[in-house]
Amino acid sequence: MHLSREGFKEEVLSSYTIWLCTCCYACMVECPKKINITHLMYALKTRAIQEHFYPKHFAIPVLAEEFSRMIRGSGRITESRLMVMVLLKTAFWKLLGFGHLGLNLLRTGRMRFEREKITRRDEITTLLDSVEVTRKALAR
Amino acid sequence: MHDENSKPTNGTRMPGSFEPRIVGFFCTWCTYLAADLAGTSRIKYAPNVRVIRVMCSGRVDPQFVLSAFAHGADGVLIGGCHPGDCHYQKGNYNCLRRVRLLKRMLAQLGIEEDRFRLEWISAAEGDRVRVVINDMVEKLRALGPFHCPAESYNPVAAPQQHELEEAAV
Amino acid sequence: MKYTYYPGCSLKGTGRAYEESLLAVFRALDVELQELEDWNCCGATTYMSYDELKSYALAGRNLAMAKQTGNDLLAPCAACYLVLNKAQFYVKEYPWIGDVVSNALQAIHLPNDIQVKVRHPLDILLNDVGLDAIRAHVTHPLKGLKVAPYYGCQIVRPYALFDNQRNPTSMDRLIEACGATCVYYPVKTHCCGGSQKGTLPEVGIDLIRRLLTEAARNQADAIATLCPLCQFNLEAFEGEAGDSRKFNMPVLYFTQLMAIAFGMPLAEAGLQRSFVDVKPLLAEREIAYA
Amino acid sequence: MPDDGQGNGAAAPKIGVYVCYCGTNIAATVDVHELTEYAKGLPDVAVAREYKYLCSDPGQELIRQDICDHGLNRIVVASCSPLMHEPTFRGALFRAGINPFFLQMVNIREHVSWVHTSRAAATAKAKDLVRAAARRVRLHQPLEKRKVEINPQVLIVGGGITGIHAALTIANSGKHVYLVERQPTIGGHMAYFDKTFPTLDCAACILTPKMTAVGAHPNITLWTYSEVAAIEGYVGNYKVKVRRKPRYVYEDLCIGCQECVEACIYKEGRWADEFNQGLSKRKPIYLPFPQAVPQKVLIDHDACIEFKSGKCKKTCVEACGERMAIDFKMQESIEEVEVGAVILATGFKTFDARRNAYYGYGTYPNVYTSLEIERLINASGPTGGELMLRNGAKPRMVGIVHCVGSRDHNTNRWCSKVCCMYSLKLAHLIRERTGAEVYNFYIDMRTPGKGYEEFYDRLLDEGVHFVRGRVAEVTDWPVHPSEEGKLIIRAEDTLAGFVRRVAVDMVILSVGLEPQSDAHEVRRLFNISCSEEGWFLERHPKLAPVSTFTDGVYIAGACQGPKDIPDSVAQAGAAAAEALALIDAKYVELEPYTAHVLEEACSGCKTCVPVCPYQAISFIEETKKAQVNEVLCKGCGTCAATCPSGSISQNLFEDQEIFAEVEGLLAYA
Repeated sequence: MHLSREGFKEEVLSSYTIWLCTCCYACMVECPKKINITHLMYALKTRAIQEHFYPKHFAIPVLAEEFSRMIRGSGRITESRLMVMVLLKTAFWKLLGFGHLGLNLLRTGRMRFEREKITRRDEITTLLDSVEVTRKALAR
Repeated sequence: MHDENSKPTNGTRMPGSFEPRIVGFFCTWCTYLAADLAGTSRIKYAPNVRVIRVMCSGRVDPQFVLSAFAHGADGVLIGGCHPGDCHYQKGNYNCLRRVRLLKRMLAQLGIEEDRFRLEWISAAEGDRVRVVINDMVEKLRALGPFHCPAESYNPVAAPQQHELEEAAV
Repeated sequence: MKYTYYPGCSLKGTGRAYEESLLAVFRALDVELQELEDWNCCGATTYMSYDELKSYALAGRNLAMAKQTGNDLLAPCAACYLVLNKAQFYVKEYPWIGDVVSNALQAIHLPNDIQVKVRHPLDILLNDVGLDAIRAHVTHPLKGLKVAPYYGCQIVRPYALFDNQRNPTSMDRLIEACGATCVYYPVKTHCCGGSQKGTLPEVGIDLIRRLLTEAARNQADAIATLCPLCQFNLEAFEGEAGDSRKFNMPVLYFTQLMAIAFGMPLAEAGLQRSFVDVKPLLAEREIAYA
Repeated sequence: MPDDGQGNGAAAPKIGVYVCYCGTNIAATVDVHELTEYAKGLPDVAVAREYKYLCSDPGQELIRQDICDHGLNRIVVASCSPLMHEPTFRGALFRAGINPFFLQMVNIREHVSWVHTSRAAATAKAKDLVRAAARRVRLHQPLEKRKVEINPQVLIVGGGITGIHAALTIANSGKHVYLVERQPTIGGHMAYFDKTFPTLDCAACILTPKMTAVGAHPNITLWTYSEVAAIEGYVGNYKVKVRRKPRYVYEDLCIGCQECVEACIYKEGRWADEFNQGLSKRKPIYLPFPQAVPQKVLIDHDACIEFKSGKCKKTCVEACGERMAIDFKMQESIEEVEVGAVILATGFKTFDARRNAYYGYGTYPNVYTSLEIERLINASGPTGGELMLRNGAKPRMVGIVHCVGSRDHNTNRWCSKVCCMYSLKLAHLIRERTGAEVYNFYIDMRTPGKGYEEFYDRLLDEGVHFVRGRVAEVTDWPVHPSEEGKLIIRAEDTLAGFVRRVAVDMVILSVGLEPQSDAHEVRRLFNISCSEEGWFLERHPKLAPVSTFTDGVYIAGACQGPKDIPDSVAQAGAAAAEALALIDAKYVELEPYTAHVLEEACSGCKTCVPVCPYQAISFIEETKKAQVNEVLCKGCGTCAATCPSGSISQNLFEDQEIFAEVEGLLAYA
């Protein structure tokens, strides 16, 4: 908090802390000075992804990228596919370790391979593009 | 020597660019003190209210309010102590009773509700002075300038309104 | 009673059991749910760190469509519930975000009104249906079953007003209405790690271990959850978190517990989808089930 | 000829307008020069001047001189709030020989320059206000202040160290004091303490002699177990009703021998002992603590079996024998007294540690509040001064959590001021007596005070641990085998840069100070203001710290805000001096803002009679007119606003004066 107030941009963006945040909002509820810590963490993560302040093969930004790609394409998330994609891109060897879990999911019918899709997918692209347009207009 | 009574034409007071003029009647024990506290705390708010100090909100005669509107105020704000906190035990209740009737009368005259307001602001609530005044100014800006229904109204000579007598009972 | 139902992606995937049991329980209670037509991802947690504004726009589309139905919106997934609420809050609080969202909605020809009431099933069950009506449906009370009520993060904080943010009790009351007992569970609002088990496994597993250990230490038979991700994390990694000891503790959605108590066939409430079978436990506690 | 000032005010008005810069306080935002030039052009204004500091002697002299030289008979001063300097400028008018009420002040500082940013808008507003004042002041009438005699007795509410000190100060000057205390004994919070920081002198050794002195002082009437029920009147002449709760023991007959306590049918104590914070048990009949003043026992109505069944053997009465001090039929009584001044010293309460559930107070038995520890290490406490856990074991590791309930937007935002120092004191005492390792978890170490920082240095040398970081939680969940069976304090050590888990045997929560829970009722009773949280509001934070907006009512000690013992005693002295200064003046001048009936206009409708809260208006049957008793009238003006025929007028707030102000404000320039 102090680092970002004092303008230590690199130190903040490359810190591990922002990736440790799971956005559980506990900090916001407990903060004795009512600082919106979670919201700040979101903003820092966004900045770090945009400006590539993270180690190679680091899973979280990849997850975020894949997540957004999937939404742009289908409008919804298919968790099993997402998980596999992320692992493939970061540490495919770990995929082996998840074999047991995968089997369990499969056994209980919770693993899905066909993509969840919405019907009016064009609306999502339009929607997201519009945000980009307004953002640029606001920036000017 | 200025001609202090010359009124500008209404044309210069356009909505939007228009700055409402509000007359405030603040009781000396609570709301006036709160405004002083806002000052010592350097809380900034809209410069549209001119305050008249009274000892108690119970001192505010409905005629004062009518007179303010008659002389071109765009809004009137009465500030008193919270219920139960009156320095004079119950002056604010007397004020409240009068205000309720006065509001009905103003409505009959076609004066918008937002132009006349009674607020309880204690001596400790400096920031509330800002909130109330800014809010009122904003609402009056939206309403535009006030046009007095009867230009010739003379508050002193005017006969007492029946309702006001009721209010006193 | 009629609500617009927003399942969210998880309830169609790993959290299928939540959807199945939720629909079954609401049907039994005569609460009509109409699934929001062509809903999209809510824009939750992960997406929010990618692009906050777009996340509000995604939430906006769902909310605008829900507003048109005229009913309150039911969002059972904790993350969806939070993001939908958060989007409304930010649009109201920051006019410029409101502009971004309204432009985006205009581009897809949706009205700009997104202020529909977003409700959680707990809120509806407690405040609209009422505990008395629920008790009336209990045919197979879960007597003797000790449950750790786990709320997790995003449901009660920071926007929900229907329960206490530090010590929520709405699920406790619900579970007790079904005849079970709630054990003292001080970590009930601690975090399960979210997606960290996938991204930073060593951090995630610590959080999961704490939750499981505390439940075991307080002699719980099972954990009740209300979020698909929490349920998945707790259940899927019981082995890994256990180290030497084995937890073998069923992690159930509160709606599944209700379904058992309502005397529904286990399969109807998606109980066959659990990794840890609940039947031996029910047998041990001598609880009858349909 | 100018009006002589003391006349009827009928002479043609000749107004002087004075605009103050107040250094840059006003001049930075209001164009003072433009305002003054503007004022020169207003009707009847003969002189308008600007000056750096009008309230200074030369500033006042300027006004006085102008009145004499130019024959001014009305004055407008545009400066700060009239509540600040109205008396000052009235003095200047008086010295110039004109009636002091020919003054109208315009508040262009608190209401203009300090709250607005636009110079143009602020100057325009100031012009409107000055114009209105100039119109109004023309109508001012000469008025006289009323003189009222002052009753030389003083009421003090609250018998903690503050009330005790104030009472002794006033009593020693020969004036009579009524000291009212809610608890059965005086002493307040200080009586709980073992040692006082930073000198570590024994609290009882310095407090009990003062308590005894109060009990024995011929000029002090001490009413413990009593509360003020009602108060009416005004400065110099208050009528007070004090409710005395029944002790079921006659104070004048009881000699404090405690044989009755010994004889009680309960052989062991069974009820939480309030004085020991519930850490020990007492009987239904008890003496609050050995040095209690008065040394008189009392019976707890809710505990005593006689009140429940009426079938007790009453062994206590037997033990009392022919002294016959015990009376189960004793009733609540009301005492009425008249006093001239009141000092409120009602103190504080401590934060309820249960509200911060994450610190485990009430859940884990070995989490204590600081006040409980005060009793545990006190030689007169439940363990005879032995610091021990609930199971009797000695703690080897102790954690002290600072700022519990303080500096937190979720609970209380303020710093409680005394917790850092008392935590240090407790750390020292625990280390000295048990040799335990003591960890202090603090956010910031706040030790401003004489010898306070030095005390902190001393503790650093003694090897007490200090961890800078707000404690996140206290739990009993072990992660490591070494933590089994202990309480774990988790906090980020912000100096070390990582999260620490410290396993301890005992946790002490340094709870903050809060206003009494009935502060708002007390405030209403005495007609004073308090902050939103409940701290009583002083008349001015710097220059009138013990006065209130109600004349004759003073505040002292922690009821005004968190305070340590030296500050409380200093305020007690200040309040006592203020009260003495008031009553020694023998009489007081009252503002002349009273109402009066214009008989020729009064229609005798009696509308005004019920609205007066002071029964100051009566209806005279012979004349069929209303009449205001100006002695009872406090000058609120409600009757004037109520009168349907406009025949009641209030001095200095007359209808015509206010109408003139309204018109003046709205007249376009």
